[in-house]
Amino acid sequence: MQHENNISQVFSDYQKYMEDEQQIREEIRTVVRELEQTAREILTQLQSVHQTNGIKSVSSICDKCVPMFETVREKMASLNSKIPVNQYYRYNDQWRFSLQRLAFLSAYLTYLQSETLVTRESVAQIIGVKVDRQDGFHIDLDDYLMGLLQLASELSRLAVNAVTAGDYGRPMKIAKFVAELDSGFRLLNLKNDSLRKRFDGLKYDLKKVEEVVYDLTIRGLKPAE
Amino acid sequence: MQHENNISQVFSDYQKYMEDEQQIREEIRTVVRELEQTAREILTQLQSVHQTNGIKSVSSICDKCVPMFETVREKMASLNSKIPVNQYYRYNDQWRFSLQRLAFLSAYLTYLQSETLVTRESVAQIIGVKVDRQDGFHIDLDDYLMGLLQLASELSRLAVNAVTAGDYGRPMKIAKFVAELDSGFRLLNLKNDSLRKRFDGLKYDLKKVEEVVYDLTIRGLKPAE
Amino acid sequence: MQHENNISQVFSDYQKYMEDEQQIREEIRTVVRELEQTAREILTQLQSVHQTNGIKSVSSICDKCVPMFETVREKMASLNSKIPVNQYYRYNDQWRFSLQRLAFLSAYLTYLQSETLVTRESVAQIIGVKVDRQDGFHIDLDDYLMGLLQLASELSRLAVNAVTAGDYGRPMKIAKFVAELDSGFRLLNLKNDSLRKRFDGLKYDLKKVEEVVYDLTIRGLKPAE
Amino acid sequence: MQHENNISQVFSDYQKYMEDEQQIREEIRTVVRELEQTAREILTQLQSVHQTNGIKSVSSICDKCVPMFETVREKMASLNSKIPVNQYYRYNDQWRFSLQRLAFLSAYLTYLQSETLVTRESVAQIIGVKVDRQDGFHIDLDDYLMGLLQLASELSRLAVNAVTAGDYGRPMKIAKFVAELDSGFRLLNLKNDSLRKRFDGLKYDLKKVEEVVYDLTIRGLKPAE
Amino acid sequence: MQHENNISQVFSDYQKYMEDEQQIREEIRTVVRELEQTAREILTQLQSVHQTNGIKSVSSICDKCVPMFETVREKMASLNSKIPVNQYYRYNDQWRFSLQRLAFLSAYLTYLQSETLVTRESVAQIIGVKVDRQDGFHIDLDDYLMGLLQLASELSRLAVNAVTAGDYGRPMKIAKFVAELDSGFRLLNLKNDSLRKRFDGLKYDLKKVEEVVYDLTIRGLKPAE
Amino acid sequence: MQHENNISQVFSDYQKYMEDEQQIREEIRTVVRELEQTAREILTQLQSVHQTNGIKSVSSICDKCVPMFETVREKMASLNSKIPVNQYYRYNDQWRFSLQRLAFLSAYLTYLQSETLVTRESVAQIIGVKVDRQDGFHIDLDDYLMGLLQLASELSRLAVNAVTAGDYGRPMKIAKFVAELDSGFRLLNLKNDSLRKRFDGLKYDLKKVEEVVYDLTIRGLKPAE
Amino acid sequence: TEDKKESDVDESSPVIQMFKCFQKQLDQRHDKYERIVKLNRDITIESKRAIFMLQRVTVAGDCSDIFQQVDEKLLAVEKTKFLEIAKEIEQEDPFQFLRAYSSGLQEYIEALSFNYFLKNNSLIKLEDVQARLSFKRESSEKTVDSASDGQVKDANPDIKDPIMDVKDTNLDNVKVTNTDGINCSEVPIEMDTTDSDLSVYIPNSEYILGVADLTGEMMRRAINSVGSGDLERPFEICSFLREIESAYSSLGNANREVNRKLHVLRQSLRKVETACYTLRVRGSEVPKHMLIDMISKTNIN
Amino acid sequence: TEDKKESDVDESSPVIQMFKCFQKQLDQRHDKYERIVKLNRDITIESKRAIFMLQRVTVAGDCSDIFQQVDEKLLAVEKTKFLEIAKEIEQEDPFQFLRAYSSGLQEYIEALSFNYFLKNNSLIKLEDVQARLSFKRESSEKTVDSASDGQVKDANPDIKDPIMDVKDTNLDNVKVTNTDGINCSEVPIEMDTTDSDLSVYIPNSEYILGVADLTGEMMRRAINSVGSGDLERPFEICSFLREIESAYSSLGNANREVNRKLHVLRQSLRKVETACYTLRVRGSEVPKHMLIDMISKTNIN
Ligand SMILES: [Mn+2]
Ligand SMILES: [Mn+2]
Repeated sequence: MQHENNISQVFSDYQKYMEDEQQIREEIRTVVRELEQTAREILTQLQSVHQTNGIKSVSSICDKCVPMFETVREKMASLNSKIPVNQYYRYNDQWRFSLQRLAFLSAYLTYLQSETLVTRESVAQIIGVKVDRQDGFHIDLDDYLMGLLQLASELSRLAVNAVTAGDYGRPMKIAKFVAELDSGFRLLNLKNDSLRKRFDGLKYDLKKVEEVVYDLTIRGLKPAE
Repeated sequence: MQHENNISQVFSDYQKYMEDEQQIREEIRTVVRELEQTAREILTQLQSVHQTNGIKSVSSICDKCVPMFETVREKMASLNSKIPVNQYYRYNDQWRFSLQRLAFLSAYLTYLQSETLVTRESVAQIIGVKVDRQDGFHIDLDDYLMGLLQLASELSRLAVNAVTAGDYGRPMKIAKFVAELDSGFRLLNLKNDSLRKRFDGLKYDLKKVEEVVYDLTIRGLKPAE
Repeated sequence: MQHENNISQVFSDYQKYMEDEQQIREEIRTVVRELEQTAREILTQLQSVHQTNGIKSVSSICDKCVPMFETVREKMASLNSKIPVNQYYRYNDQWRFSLQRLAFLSAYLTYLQSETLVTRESVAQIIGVKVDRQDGFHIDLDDYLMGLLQLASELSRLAVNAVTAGDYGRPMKIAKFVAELDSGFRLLNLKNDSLRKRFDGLKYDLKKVEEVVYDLTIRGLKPAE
Repeated sequence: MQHENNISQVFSDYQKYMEDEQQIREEIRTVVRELEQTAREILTQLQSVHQTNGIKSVSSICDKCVPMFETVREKMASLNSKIPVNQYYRYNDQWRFSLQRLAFLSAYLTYLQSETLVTRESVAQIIGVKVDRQDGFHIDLDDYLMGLLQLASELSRLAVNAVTAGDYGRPMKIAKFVAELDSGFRLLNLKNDSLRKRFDGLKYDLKKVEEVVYDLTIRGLKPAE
Repeated sequence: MQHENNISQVFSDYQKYMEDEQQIREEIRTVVRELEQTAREILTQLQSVHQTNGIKSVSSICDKCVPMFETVREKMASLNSKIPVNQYYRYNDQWRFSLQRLAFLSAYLTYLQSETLVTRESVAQIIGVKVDRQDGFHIDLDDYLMGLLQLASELSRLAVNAVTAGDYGRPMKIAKFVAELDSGFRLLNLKNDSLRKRFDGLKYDLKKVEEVVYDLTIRGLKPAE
Repeated sequence: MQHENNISQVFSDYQKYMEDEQQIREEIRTVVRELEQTAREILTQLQSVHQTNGIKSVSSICDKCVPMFETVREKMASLNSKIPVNQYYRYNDQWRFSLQRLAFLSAYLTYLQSETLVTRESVAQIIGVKVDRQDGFHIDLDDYLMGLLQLASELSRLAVNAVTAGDYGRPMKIAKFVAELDSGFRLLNLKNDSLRKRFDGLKYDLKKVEEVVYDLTIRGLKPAE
Repeated sequence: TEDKKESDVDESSPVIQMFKCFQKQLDQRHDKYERIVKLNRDITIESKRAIFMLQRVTVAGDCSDIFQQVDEKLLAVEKTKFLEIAKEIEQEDPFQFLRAYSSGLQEYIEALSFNYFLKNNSLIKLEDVQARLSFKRESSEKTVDSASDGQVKDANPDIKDPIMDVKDTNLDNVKVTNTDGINCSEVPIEMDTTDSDLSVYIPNSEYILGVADLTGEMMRRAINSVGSGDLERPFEICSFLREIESAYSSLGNANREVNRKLHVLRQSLRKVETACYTLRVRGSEVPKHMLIDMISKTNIN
Repeated sequence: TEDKKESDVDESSPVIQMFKCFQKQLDQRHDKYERIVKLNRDITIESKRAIFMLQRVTVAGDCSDIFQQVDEKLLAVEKTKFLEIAKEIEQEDPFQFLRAYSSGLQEYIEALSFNYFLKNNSLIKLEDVQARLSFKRESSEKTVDSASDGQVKDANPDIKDPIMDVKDTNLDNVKVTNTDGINCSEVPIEMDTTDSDLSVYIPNSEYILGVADLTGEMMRRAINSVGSGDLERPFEICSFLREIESAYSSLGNANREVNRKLHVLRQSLRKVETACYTLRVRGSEVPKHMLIDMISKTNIN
C-alpha cells in the first residue's frame, strides 16, 4: 500500500533525526564539561586573593591565570565546531551557564589587573568567541552582564577581606567601581528574568561595600586619596 | 574618566539590544496571534463534522477550509520575515505550539479529503513553510509528529460521532489508519519529553476506536468491505 | 434554532469585552513604561547624594529633580485618561509598582528638601493624582505607605554614606525621623501582604540607623544639637 | 600542614568516586537502550495479533518472537556484567521499567502459546536472569507482577479485537484467565505504590472482558463449551 | 486445574515476600528511630556551645558526647544486622539522612576537640561502620561530604556566637578552616543533586565567617596570632 | 532560671503526648490490618457470585460469609478498645477506608440475602459497632453512604454477569434497586469531598444497569414480573 | 542612644496622628473585606444546594415544586446576601472587592443558568443575570421611574421581577463618624445616592466562568437522563454543549482560568457524546418488527 | 425502559424516607462546620490585632494601657467567639471539627502566649490556656463549686479569672426539633448537661504549634528593642529562643507542620543571634575612659 510505506518512511526518518540530535547533545556535553573543569581551576586560582596573603600577590595570581585562558579558547573552538550552522539557540541552554561563568572570570581577572571594567569585546577575545552572532559562536549581551553581576558580588567580598588583610585603600576603589556598575544597571529596563533577579542582589553588594568604607572612615582608617 | 564612559557605553548598548529584541518579540507575538486566530477558525470549521449533520457534508466542509489555508500561508510568510537570520531557535517557543496545531489541521484536512496520511512535505506546502532548516523557516519533525498525535485523538472522537450520525463505515477505516500510526510510533525511541507524554495517549485513542469497531461488529452493523 | 444565536451573541459579547480589555491594557503598558523611564531618571539623580560629594550638593540635586516631576504629572494625566470610570482596581496591577516607586521618590525628595514626612496629599500633588478614589485616578493608601517604607530603607543607607562624607549631623536627624516612622507603622494592623512583608524590614533599617548614631556617639562625633 | 593535604585527598578521592559512578551509569544506559530496542521489536511483532488476520496466525507470530528473546538474553548478560557486586539496588531505577516490560512480553508470549500463566521462573529463563537475588542479576517479584498486570490490560484489548475478527471463543478463555489473575491479586495486601496503582486498573480490564462475554451471550454468539 | 494452583502459588509466594520485606523495613525503621534519638541527644549537647557560657566549656561538652557515640555504634551494629546481604542500596533511603547527620556530628565533635577535619575513616570508626562497601555496612562518600557541609554551616553560627561570648580568637580559626573546605569542594564537578544544592550554601557560610573576622579586625579585636 | 524548667516541662509533656499517640496509632494499625485481611476474605467469597456458576449458588455463598463477620465483630471490639474516649475523629483516617469497605460488604451480603437495602443500624450490628457516636465506636453516616455507593457499582457488574450466567430476572431487580438508591442520593447536598466524587460515578452504574435491562427488553428476554 | 527616650512615641506628633488615621482606614477596609468573604461563603453554599435540587428534577416526576423551591432559594440569596454585598460595595470601585466574592458569584451564576436552561432550554443572558442583582433602594425619596433595560425578556413566569424591593433586610448603612475631627474615612460615604440603585456588578468574565461550570452540571443531567429513561435529553444536551464548546474554543487569548475550565468542558462533552453513541448503537439493534413486538409487550405489563 | 416510570421517585418509599433523614443530618453538620469556620476567621483577625498591639509596647512608653486593651480584646474573643465554638461542639468529639478552627486557635495561642511572655518573661502553660477556654454554664441549675484545676497560678493580676461567667452572649442553644417523628439528628443534642462546663479543648499539638509561631513575634520584638534602644531585651530573648529551639529540636518524630515551623524558628533565632553579636561587637569598641566621657556628655543633653 502506498501510504503505509509512507508511514514507515516518516518514522524511520524521525528515528535518524533524533539520533543525530542526541549525538550532538552528547558531544556538546563532553566539551562543556571540560570547559567547566578549566573554569573551576581558574576560579580556584583567582579566589586565592581572599586568602591571608592573597591581597599582596594579586599580580602574580593574575599571571598564573592568563595562560589558563588559552585552554578556554581551545575548548571554545572545539565547542563551536560541534554546533550545526544556525542552531546556536537550539542548544545554548547547555553552555549558557558556563559562558556566564567565563565572562565573570574574564571580568574578575581584568579588574584585578587594571581596575577597569572589561568590555564585551575583551571578554569575547579572552575566551575566544565572537561578539556578533553573525560572525560565529558568540557571547550574548545577557550572558556578559550576568558575568558583571557576579563580579560585583565577588568584589564586595574582596572589600571585606582586603580590610582583614590590612589593605584599606582597595575598598574605596571597589566602592567607586561597584557604584558605577549599579548606576549603569539602573538605567536598564530589565525584564523579569534571571538577570533581573540577579540584579536585585547588586544593591546588597553595593550596600556592603559602602558599609566597609563607612567603617574605615569612622575609624579614621581611610587612606588619603 | 576613561572607563566610566566605557561603562555607560556598555549599558546604553544593552538598552538598545534589549529594545530591539523586545520589538522583535512583539512583532512575532502579533503575527502568531493572527495565525492562531486563523487556526481557530479552521478548527471550528473542521470540527463541525462532529455535529449532527456534519458527517454527511465532509467534502463541503473541507472545501470551505482550503482557502483559509491561503491566509495561513500569508501569515507564515510574514512570520518568516520577522525572524532574524539564524535565530529560529531563539524565538521558536513563541510559535511552536501554533505550528503543531497547524500541522494537525493540515493532517486532519488531508485525512478528511483523501483518508491518507499527510507527509511532512505536504504539511510544509499547505502551511507555507520549508521542510529543511537550511531552506528557511521550517517545520521541525517533532512538531509534525505532534500534529499526527493530535490527529489520532481527533479521529477517535470522529469514530464515535460518526456512528451516532449513522455512518458505520467510517470507524473501520479510522481503526485501520490509527493502528498504522500506532505501529509507526512504536518504532521510535522517544525521549521523555512532551512528545512521549502525548504518545502515551495514542494507545487509548486506538483502544477507543477498536471498541467502536467491536460494537458495530457484534451488532452486525459493520458494512461489507 | 433559538438558543444558538443566543450562544453566539453571548460569546461575541465576551470576545469584544476581552479585546477592549486587551486594548486598554496595552495602552496602559505603554504609558507605564514611560513613567518608569522617568522614575528611573529621577532615582538616578536622587541617588547621586550617596556619591562622594553628593551630600554637600543635596539642594542642587533636588532642584534638578523638581522639573522632572512635571513629566511625571503629564504621564499620569495620560494614564488617567486610559482608565474607564470605576475600573481602577481592574487594572491597577499594571501601575501599582510604579506608583509606589513614585511615592517613594516624592517622599525622598521632600525629605531631602525639608526633612519632613510627605503627606499622601502632597504625594498626590507632586505626581499629579488624586487622594480620593471618587475624584479620579488616585494613589491608594497602601501604595503611599509602601513608598514610605522604601524611604526608610534609603535613609538608612544615606545615614551610612553621610558619615563617610563627613556629615555627622544628618544621621541624628535621620534616626529621629525613621524612629517616628516606625512608631507610626506599628500602629497599623497589616494583613499578611506585601506591605506587611516590607514593614518587617523597617525594624532593620531603624536598627542600622541607631547603630550609626551609636558609632558617632561613642566617638564623641555627635554634633551638639 | 597536615590536615590540608588531608582535605585535598578527601576531595580528589571523591572526584574519582563520582567519575566511576558516572562511567557505570553510562554503560548501563547504553545496554538498557539496546534492550529497549529489542523489546520494542518483540512488542511490534506480538501486537500484530490485533490486526485483521492476526488472530488466525497467532502461532506463527509466536514463532517469530522466540528467537528475538535470544537477543534479550545476550543483552541481559551484558547488563549483568556492568553492575558491581551488591549494587543491583543502587542502579536498578535504570532498568526496572525495561525489566517489567520484558516480563510482560514473556507473559504475553507464553499466554499466546499455551494459554497459561507464566511463572517467575519461566520469565527469568526466557529473558536470561536469575530468580533469586543471591544467584546474580535477578528479577524482583514486584517487577514480575507488574508484567502480569500489563498482560491483563493487553488481553482485555485482545478480547475485543478477537470478536471483531470473528473469534468468539477466545474472549471466554480470556475472561476466565483474567478473573483468576484478579482473584490472585485481591489476596495481596499491597502497599500504596506503583503496583497498587496499576492493580486498580485490573478491575477495569476484567469488567471490559466480562462485558464482551455478556455481549456474546445475549446475542447467542457464545460457542458451546 | 494445573495453572490455577500455579496462580495461587504465585500470589501466596508474593504475599510472603512482601511480608518479609515489610518486616525488614519495620525493623530498620525502629533502629533508625533509636539512632535518630541518640543523634538528637548528641546534637543538643553539642549545640550547647552556642549558649552563653558554652564557648568556655567546649572540652567538657565534648567529653559528655564521647560516650554517647558508644550508643550510636551499638545501634549501628544492630542496624547492620537487619540488612540482608547485598541489599544496602535497596533500603538506604531509610537511613541515609541519619547517616549524614551522624557524619556531621562526628565532624563537629572532632572539630571542637582538635580543630581538624575528620576523615571518612574516622567518621566510620566513630559511628561504627565500614569505609568500603565490600567490608559491610558502610558510609558513602556523598553522605560524608553532606556531613561536612552541615559542619560548615554550624561553624559559621559558632563564629558569631563565639564573639558574643567574648571569644575573639575562634572566628579566625573557623574562617581558615571553612575557607579550606570551600577550596576543596570547588574542585568537584558536582551533579545537580542534593549535594550540589547544599554546596551552594557553603559560600554564604564562608562569607558570614569572613565578615565576622572583618568586624573583629577593624575594631582591633583580632588577637595576635 | 525560672522559665527554663517551665519550657522543658512543656516539651516533655508534648513528647509524652506524641509518644502516646504513636503507641495508639500502632496498635490501631495492627488491628486494622487484621480487619482488612478478613474483609479481603469476605470479598473474595462474595465475588465468587460473578463466576460461572456463582449466580446459582448465591445463598450458599452468603452462608459461608455470615460466620466470617463474627471475626469482624471481634476485631472491631478490639479496635474499639484502643481508642480513647472522644478521640474517634483523631484517628479515624486509619480505619475509615476499612469501615467503608465493611459497610459495603454488609450491604452486599444483605442485598444478596434479601434484595433489600441495609440500614445503617443493620450495618452497625453486622460489623459490631454503634450508630451514635455517644454510644461508643460508631460508623459515620458518610462511611455508610460510601459503602452503599460501592454496592451500586458492584451490582451493575453483577447485572452484566447474571445475564452471562443466564439469569435474566436479576438485572430487572437490580435496576429497580439502583434507581431507588440513586433517587435517595440525589436528595443529599454533598460537599466537594470523596463522597461527592464517588457519587458522581453512581449515574454511570445506573446507566449500565439500564442498558442491560434495555438489551433484555428488546430481545424479549425480560421475564414476566 | 540615651536620647532615645526623647524620641519615644509622641502621641501629639502629627506623624502619629496621621498614622492613627491610616489605622482606621485600613481596619475599615479589612473589616469590609471580611464581611464580604463571609457573604461569599453563604452564597456559595446556597447556590450549590440549589444546583443539587435541580439535579433532582426528572422528566417523569412532578417538578414544579422543585423549581419553585429553587426560585425561592435564589431569590432569597439575592435579596439577602447579594443585597448586603451591594450595600457594602456601594460607592466603591466594583473591582476592588471582586476577589472576595468572585467564587460565590460564579457558583450563583452556575445555579441560575442551570435553572434557566432546564426551563427554557437556552442560555440565560448576562443582562438578565445582572438585572437580578440590581436592587431598588428602599430609602430613595423619589421613585425610580425608568425601568432597567436589563429586564428578563422571555423569562419564565416563575422568575420574579428582577428589580425587587428591598424591605425585609435590616442592614444599617455603615456611617463612618469621625471622632477627632480628622477625616479618617478612606472614602467619604455620605453622598447623594437617592437617584442611584444598588447593584452587584457582574464583569463579563465572571459570567463566562459561571457558564463554563454550568456545562459540568449539564453533563450530569445528560447521564442521569439515560439512567432515568429519558433518551432524548442527552442528544439535546450534546448539541447544546457542542455549541458552547465551539464558542469557547473560538475565543482568542482567553485567560488561564477559562482555559482550565474549557479542558473540563471538553471532557464533559466527550462523556455526553459517548452516551449518545451508546444510545444510538444500542438503539440500532432493534429490527422494526421486534420493536413493535416489544412495545406491545410492554403495554401489557 | 418503559417501566421506568413505575420506579420513579416514590416519596413514601422507606429508602427515600431514610435518605431524607440523611439529608437533614448532613446539612446540619455542614451548617455547623460553616458557622465554626466563620468564628475561626474572626478569632484569627482579632488575635492578629492583639499581636500588633503588643508589638507596640516599648520599654520607655507607658504600656499599661496597651496591656489592658490586649487583655480586654483576648477576653472578648474568649467570651464571644470561643464560647460560641464551645457551644457548637458541645457533646461532639472535640477532634471532629478541629480542622475548622485550628488556625484561629493557633493564632490565639500565639497572641495569648506573647502577652504572657511580655508580662512574665516565661512561657504560658497549656493548662492555663485551656482554663481560659473553659466556661461556666450560665443556665446551670447548680453552681459549680469545684474550681478548675487549670487556674493560672502565677498569673499577672491583669489577667482576669479564666473561668468566666457567660452572661453577655446571646446564643440560643441549638435545638433540633424533629418534625416528622423520625430522629434525624445525627447526635441527640438534649442531654443532662447541667453538671458539665463548656470548653474548647486544646490538643497539645495545637498548643505547640501556636508557641512555635510565638517565636517569630519574639524575634520581631528583639530587633525592635535594638531600634528603640533597649539593649538588654535581645539577649534575654536570644536565650529564651535558644531554649525553645533546643526543646523543639529534641522532639522525636515531630509532625511535618512542626518541622516546617521549626525551620522558621531557626531562622528567627539566627536573626536574634546576629543582633546580639552586633551589639556585643560594637559595644566592645568603647574604651573605658571614652565610655565615661560619653555618658557624662549624654547627661548634659
Ligand atoms: Mn458545579
Ligand atoms: Mn505571627
